[in-house]
Amino acid sequence: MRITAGVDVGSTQTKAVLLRENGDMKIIARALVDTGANVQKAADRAFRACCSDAGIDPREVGYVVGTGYGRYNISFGHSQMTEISCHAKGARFLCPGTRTVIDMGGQDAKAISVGENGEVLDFVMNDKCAAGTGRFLANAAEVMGISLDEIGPLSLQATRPVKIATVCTVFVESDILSYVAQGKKAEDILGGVHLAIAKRTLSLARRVNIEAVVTMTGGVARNTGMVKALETVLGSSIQVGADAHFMGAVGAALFAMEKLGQSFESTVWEGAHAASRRD
Amino acid sequence: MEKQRSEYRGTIHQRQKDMMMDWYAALDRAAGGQGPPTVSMMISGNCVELLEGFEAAPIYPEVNALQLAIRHQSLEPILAAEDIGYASDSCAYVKADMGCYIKGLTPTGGKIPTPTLILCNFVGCNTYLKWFEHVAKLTGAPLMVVDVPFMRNDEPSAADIQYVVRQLHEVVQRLEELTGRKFSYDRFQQAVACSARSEELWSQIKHLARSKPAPFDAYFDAITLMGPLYVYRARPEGVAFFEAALQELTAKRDAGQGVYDQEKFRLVIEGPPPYPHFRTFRDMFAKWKACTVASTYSTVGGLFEFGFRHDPERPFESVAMHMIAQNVTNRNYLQRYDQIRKYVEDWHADGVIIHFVKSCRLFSAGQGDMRDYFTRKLGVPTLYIESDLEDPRYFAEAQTRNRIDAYFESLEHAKTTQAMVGV
Amino acid sequence: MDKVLERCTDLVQDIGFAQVRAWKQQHPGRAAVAYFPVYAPVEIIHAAGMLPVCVSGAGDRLDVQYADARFGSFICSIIKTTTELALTGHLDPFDAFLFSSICDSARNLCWVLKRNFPDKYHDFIHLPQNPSSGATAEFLAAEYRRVMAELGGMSGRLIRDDDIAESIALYNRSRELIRELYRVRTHTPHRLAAWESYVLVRAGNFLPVEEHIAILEQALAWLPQRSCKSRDSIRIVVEGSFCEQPPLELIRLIEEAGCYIVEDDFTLGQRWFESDVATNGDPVQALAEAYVAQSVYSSVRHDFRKPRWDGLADKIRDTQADAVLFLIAKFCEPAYFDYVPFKQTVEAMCIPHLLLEFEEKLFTFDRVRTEVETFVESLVFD
Amino acid sequence: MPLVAGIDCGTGFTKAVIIASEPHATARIVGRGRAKSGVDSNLAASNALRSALQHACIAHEDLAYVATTGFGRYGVSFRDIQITEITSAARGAHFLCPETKTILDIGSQTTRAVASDHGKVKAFKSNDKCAAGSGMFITRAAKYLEVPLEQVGELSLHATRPQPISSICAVLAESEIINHVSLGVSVEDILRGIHDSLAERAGMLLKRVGMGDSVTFIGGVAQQAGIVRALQEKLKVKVTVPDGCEYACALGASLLGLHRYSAVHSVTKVGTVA
Repeated sequence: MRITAGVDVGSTQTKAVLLRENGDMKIIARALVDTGANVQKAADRAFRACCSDAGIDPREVGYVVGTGYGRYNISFGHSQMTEISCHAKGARFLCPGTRTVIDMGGQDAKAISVGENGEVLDFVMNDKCAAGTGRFLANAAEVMGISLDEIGPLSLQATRPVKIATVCTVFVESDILSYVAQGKKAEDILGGVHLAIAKRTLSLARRVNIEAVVTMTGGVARNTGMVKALETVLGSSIQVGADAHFMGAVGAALFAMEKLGQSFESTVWEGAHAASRRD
Repeated sequence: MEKQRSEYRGTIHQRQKDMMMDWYAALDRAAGGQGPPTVSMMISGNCVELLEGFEAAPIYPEVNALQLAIRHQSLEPILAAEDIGYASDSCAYVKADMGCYIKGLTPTGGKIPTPTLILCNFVGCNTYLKWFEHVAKLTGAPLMVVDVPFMRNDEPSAADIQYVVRQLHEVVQRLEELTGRKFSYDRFQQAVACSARSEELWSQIKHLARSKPAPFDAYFDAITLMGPLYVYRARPEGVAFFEAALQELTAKRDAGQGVYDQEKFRLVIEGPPPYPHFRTFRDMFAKWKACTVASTYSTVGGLFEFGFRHDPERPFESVAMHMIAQNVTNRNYLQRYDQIRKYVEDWHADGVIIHFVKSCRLFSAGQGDMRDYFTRKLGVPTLYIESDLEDPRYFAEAQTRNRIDAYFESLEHAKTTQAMVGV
Repeated sequence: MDKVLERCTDLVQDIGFAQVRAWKQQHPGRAAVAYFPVYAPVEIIHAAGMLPVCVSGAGDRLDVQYADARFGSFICSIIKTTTELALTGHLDPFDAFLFSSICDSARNLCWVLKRNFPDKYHDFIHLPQNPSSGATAEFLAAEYRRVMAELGGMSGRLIRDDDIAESIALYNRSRELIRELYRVRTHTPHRLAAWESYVLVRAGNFLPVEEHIAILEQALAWLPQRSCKSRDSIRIVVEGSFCEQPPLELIRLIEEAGCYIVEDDFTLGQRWFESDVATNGDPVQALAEAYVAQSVYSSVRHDFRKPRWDGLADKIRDTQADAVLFLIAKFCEPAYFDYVPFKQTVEAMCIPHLLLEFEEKLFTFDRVRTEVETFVESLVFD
Repeated sequence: MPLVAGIDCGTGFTKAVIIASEPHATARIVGRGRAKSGVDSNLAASNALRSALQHACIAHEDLAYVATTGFGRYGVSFRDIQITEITSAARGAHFLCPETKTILDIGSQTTRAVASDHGKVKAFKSNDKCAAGSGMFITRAAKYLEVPLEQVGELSLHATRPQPISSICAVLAESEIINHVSLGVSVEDILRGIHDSLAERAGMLLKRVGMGDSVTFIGGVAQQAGIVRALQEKLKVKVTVPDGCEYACALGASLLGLHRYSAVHSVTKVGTVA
């Protein structure tokens, strides 16, 4: 039996998972903490939370891979991978058949084209400005005085979504306020906001080949309104895995498992079988 | 450490430094009234051969600008230019240069003279026109433009060549008035002959990078060899320099020495480098032992690896030919795709890096389509990253490193899985 | 007349180019040629029996969904929306595309479209940037004849010099009428709102010149008897919108905020010549000579014999403007660079000025309105 | 003795100022009040005005004229005139410190530089490109660094080695901050770095409009000591933060309102305001 960990230190939240390989592969623990000002601490907290949750001693964890912007600050990590590789790996494992990954994080939006074996064939990320990332939504929610969890469902009730020109995370405020001043309905404004990001994200994603199955990962995947908006603009369905939010960490844990010396093929072929089962 | 390993430090490196310093010294003397007449020109499609006919020295505002950037001194003049109304989104080369005039700065500390003639060789880059017009307005120096027809077709028409040749004769006449010197056709012809020789050697150097491992980095190292190409190619010193360079690098190649002890990836890089973060950027590739085997940026000053040479038998026509058809900036976008494709094939590259610089729309406008062409049409793994060639504020280190690491992770992963699956 | 204005507004706003499709049905086998701003030798296209149409982006009527993947950040909106129009089939009615040397982005667009639509005809006209040389007119004439040969090859009938001479006469007429329309605005701005003259003129980008001439004549006949009282507004010159066009709403807003736009450079290509193109002698040579000698000043044409800022200074004096509004499209490098010497010029003349950057897509105008109102207040309050 | 109200309908708060003018004397402030802005500018405006009226112990009917300014200026039904916040700011700042030549106003999204002459706007420039130069930038950073906003200014004063922030995007600047944090840079140094970069951006705007040797600094961010020092050191100018500066726009509006009022009903010429 082998146990590995993946720790994804993102700009706002740090995610960690424990993976156990015992004939099969199983996620035995998850943890989510705010990253805050002390990256090392956040990573450590998340990791220990996992261990106590699974009731194991941290020393039983054979290998730890760090990912995300803070990946080089994980004192106890054995090696690092970028979150792009990890999201691809994780998505292919949790949502077999995945060919395209759309990840919307705090300040990065990425689209990844994934190969048979979970390898990255091609990827794109948002340019130098954070326009249209997850933060855009958080900010919109703040301005509207509506909690982040509510805006998605609310946006679904939009009948005549407003037009949002700017995708600047900060300037969108003045757009929203103008519409509020014009007396537009909250759901229509939010509908417009979600559409704006969906369009922005997909125009980014179109730079790689968008092939079914499309899997959405990252924190924003929990926002039903966003998923719907993406599906509307894309014109086809998008699947959201149970652990979408932890996808990066899961991928990292999978890499850790490979590093731990478990033969490469098995995961490779597992992925392949999974895919063939699907099709 | 990878730093040392990544960087090529042969004798020619020091030698080109010295040559460039001599050049700046000559300009400094000229500023003091002791030196040669000077003509400022743009690097790409420059007609430095013509200047030799007057024993005049070239001034290259771009070289000044990039020298500032690589010395981390570009922000101050850029801000000075923005203070008088230059937009934050316009070419930072221009802003750095204008800022230097405003603040009286130079990259080396030595003086840069007011040019005898500002000669705008308009080769595709529309910014050149504005740039030189503004410099002329500021310095009061006489301004003249050589309007070079853009490459609408694969080959320039007779009318195109004739149009440029006639303008070159007008330049000669103007320079005779301004310098009070008689144009020496013989010196001009000898200069053209020297250029032809330098170009032949430069081309052979570039072809050395086709061998595995490549003996030098055709992006990061090539840049250190480019200065002499612009300033000295039409002089015997230039020829001697490129002979030495070819000799040294050939020896490395024959000894099987590469840029890294073990070359892992071979790349083609499109677009100018982020000079303000040159070192940091290079190390991001060195970390992965990724060597550039060819680059479009190193053909701004002339496209020689595919056979073009100046021709002493037809000096004016060949100068015109070089200005119209044989520098990357005056060639159309699809010709650039083709150039990169040739590099990938004949220089055996694993992938293409497209470096978008916000300053230069000539290079950057359409690079998304270029990416589409290489990834989808040709199936070449391509990475697209954005920063700037002069403005330090547009380089996001964390993001850039993240993308570059991910790119090489995917190349590596692809290689291993191919090995596993036995493809 | 309201009907005419309405029709013109629709033409300007129609990204489906219904008018062009209709024209092609009425003229089977004849080609529609799209040209990108600023200037194109429409006489040649017209003489070839084709319909010249200026395609300058999609304004705020099309979401950019695919073009972002072709052109990255820091590229102006008109490039992206024009690409989007092409990638979404809106430009299907066109058989040919003409570009010219106005800026680096527009030039690269020519070849990006060529790669994505290989079966259409794309050409690039090198409009010379050195009017001072003796060789220039001759070169441009040769360039025009090259394009004539290409278009002739398309239509299967070569273009005769007489045809060109006739077309020149027609376009001389339309340019004269447009000059007249602007005279009305400069002298009696309350008679004709800027947005009205804008749609009246820009409609000519989509209509056969003969039809456009009729519309302009109708408008000019109607204006004198139009009754409207003049407002207390400041007279401004708008500079910088020669290529990408500001939203119609924005043009309205500027005048509502208390300005009379007495001169502007909207769709500058339609008023490119200060005087008529010669109709005697070799017409192709005449067109070329006119470009060298009779062009209006423009940020995309460099004539070191007379600086553009002198041109702006004259414009301010001739129109007795109180102020200048630099209305510049975001990421428009030619306008960005010219702003500096222009600014120095107007400041030397003690003419107040305001810089506003716009994008084709603007749906909320509060920020812009505040700036324009403040500018007006700063001139009227004391 | 006409009483004039100026109401500044900002995005965050709505502020009201009531002034009284006596012949041959400076207009004086008789009441101030503020209320949270909301969807309904009318409501917020009347709330703010009410508290100002109470403060001044007068009734709404006593008001001769009402001038509105700010984002919601058109939303107030009982206004006599609306004026933009830039024009108002210039007039208000001039009243608060008469020698004012340059005004810097840093709000949550907009940063504005105004060159003024005796309270009249000569030139102005806003951060129309990106919001990196706005107060929002600080709010985000403070949130990330888990520092209460009101302590930000004080903390940055204790910086020893300020860390520059170069990113053009308010959000991406955070990843730079993450870098600094993970390199173990102290919170003080990071905050000071943020203030420095903000000061630099403000400086660019100020230079566009032509900066004098002193700057009058208004707006919410002006409360932070750190940025004031950063401005002084970066721009080598004297920076004055007039007290009650958050009312500067409302005050300016009331003064301009009074000006219009006197122009319309040509009452006995009022003092320095005219």
